[in-house]
Amino acid sequence: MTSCPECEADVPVDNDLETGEIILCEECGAELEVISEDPLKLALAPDEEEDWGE
Amino acid sequence: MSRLTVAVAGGSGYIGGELVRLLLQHPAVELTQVTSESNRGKFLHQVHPNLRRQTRLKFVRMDELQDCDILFLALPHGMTQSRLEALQALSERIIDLSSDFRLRDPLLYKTWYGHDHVCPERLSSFVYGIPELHRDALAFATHVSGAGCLATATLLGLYPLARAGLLAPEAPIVVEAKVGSSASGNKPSLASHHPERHGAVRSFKPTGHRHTAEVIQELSGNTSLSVHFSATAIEMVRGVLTTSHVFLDPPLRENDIRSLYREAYKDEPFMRLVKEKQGAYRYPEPKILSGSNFCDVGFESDPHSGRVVVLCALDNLVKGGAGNGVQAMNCMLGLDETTGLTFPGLHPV
Amino acid sequence: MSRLTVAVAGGSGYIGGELVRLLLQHPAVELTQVTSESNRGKFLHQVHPNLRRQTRLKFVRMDELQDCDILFLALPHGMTQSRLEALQALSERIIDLSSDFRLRDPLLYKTWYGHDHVCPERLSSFVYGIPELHRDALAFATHVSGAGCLATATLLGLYPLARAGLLAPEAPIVVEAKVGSSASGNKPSLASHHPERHGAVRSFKPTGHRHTAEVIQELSGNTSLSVHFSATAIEMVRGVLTTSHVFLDPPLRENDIRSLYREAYKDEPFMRLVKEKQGAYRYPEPKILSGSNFCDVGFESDPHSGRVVVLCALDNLVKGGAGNGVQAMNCMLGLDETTGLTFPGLHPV
Repeated sequence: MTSCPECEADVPVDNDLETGEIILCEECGAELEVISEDPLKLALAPDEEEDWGE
Repeated sequence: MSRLTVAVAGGSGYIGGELVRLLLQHPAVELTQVTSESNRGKFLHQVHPNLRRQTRLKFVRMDELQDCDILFLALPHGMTQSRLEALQALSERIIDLSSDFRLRDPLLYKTWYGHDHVCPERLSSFVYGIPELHRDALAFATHVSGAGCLATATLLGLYPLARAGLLAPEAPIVVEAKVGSSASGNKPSLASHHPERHGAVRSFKPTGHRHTAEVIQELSGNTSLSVHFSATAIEMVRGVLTTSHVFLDPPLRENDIRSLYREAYKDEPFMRLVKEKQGAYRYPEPKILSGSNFCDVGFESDPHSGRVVVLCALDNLVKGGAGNGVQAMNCMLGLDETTGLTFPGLHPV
Repeated sequence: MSRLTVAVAGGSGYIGGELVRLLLQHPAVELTQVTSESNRGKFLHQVHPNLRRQTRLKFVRMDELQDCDILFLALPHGMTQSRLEALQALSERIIDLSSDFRLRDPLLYKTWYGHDHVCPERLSSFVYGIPELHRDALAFATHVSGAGCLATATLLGLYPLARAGLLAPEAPIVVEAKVGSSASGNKPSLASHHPERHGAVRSFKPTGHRHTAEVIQELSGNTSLSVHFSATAIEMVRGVLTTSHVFLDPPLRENDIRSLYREAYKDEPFMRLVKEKQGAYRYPEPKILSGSNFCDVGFESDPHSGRVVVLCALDNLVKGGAGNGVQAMNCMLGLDETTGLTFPGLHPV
């Protein structure tokens, strides 16, 4: 278990994650990139700022 | 547990119809009677077409009501308080979805409803029936009052901040509710006539909306908060979205606010925290809640001004009405609160 | 009966999302996998927001699919026929909701879909999966094709007349379908862009709608009927209403027609005859069917001309799609056909 860098929710992770892999935070939907395996560290994947809104 | 008998007084309105829909498929109860003075003798589905093939029950008159284990009241405002004695004789448990017994203080009632309450001494014997706020009291309650749909959304949006003592009396709380047409009931008028109502963005209550009283009562505890409420009717049949503007002093970090909400609602079966970075439904959205008992809460915070914009969506006929009533009944009967309330809502809709 | 495993290939579309919603709450099955190439790794609720709190499943790729007892396919048209061998290796039972295996005649397929079928020899091994028309065959079927939503409404509206041999080949049958936007899937375009689509009354297929082929196939039996189909997109997300004009010669008395419909559908759990003298829902109305598996049929007849106007309403994503697929699965598994399909629809909505 680690926490989401965006919203700090708990992020359950399976242990075969590889550096560079992208996973999604279940609570805030942020795309998280595995930047180190041991200790496991996640960082916000650069997301293209698409226009959202009416 | 053999099935308990349940009746609905006032079953021809929209809330009454939803109570019937939910109770007919509720495993722990048997719906025995549904009243409607004007529709007596008609099949329920002749007023509620979605009930075709669901039941062969017909509407009966109030004076034909027999004893039952649970009596739901979805009567026009004012009727319950004027016949409480007679109604109480029929059932040990009463769940009243009108506004008659929502407020505890008779003075507050007179201020907001413009007339004295018929039996003010009975006001305190009803539990304000939102389980997320009064679960313990509901477990032992026999008389429960439902809450106003706009009040429910406002309260469930603001509760985590109130619970953390962050709502200061001197800071104004501005609440703007966007609401669908079904919240005004099934009586037709020129204002609800399709050519006039369709596509409306109608400021029908810029001030003085009665649900404000409940919000003040439930949020204030001892200090009286200043809640400023406005309601706008929009192109929607079911649904409420409240946008509440709260000014925190000092401002709070976004993730600290998020953990307050996560903490307050993590064990609640019907509360969902919705604040997402992707997709077309990033904040609470009423339309995907139609028919479900979920209440979605989200927020955004402005670090400079300390303003927190709290968003709360629900279906005014379900979590804002009949569904909450059934949820309260489940609490009263010691059942799993989600019993009979598992419909998740539709997408797209 | 221990729970059977079920998977959905193509779970990110609207039909796929409804399959997941229905299968998650279906008591006899366990949903193990849902595929989406473009959404792999995402939680299902990040594509279908109504599934928040319903499941923690994530989308997988097709090539990660494992064996299962029932495999639903909600893939884009053309994909099933090009990978049938691989898909068949995964599951004994296949329910395909695309249009790939709806037609039995390879020539008819080429005429209406403009290209040869990849495996025409397999067309006859799929049962056309409308239980009201092919219940017996479904009981033994392992390969089932769902039906087009407009075809389903047209067929279920006309079936009682066809069954009574009243549809003469030389008399034209004119069918006009009014349909919601969800029937065209979740891919955005200028035509579906809100400012362009809202309030549209769009004649998107005055002629040549592909569902015509299925109607001819299923209604004609041996003589080829002349079915003339048009579709108009209107302000609706879910829902289909077909208005079919049939010219009976000689004309039939209204109550004789009514008894044909009553006779044909009296034992059907999902068919409701709707032709009433009162209320605001006298004929079939799609909106109160949203989310339910019901199909409402009604008619009116013109004694002078012998014209019968047959009306049929359903939810294109449920009885016209995912719900019918689950109903067909219930037939295949020998279950009560209403299992997991008891949601009655909402009113008002």
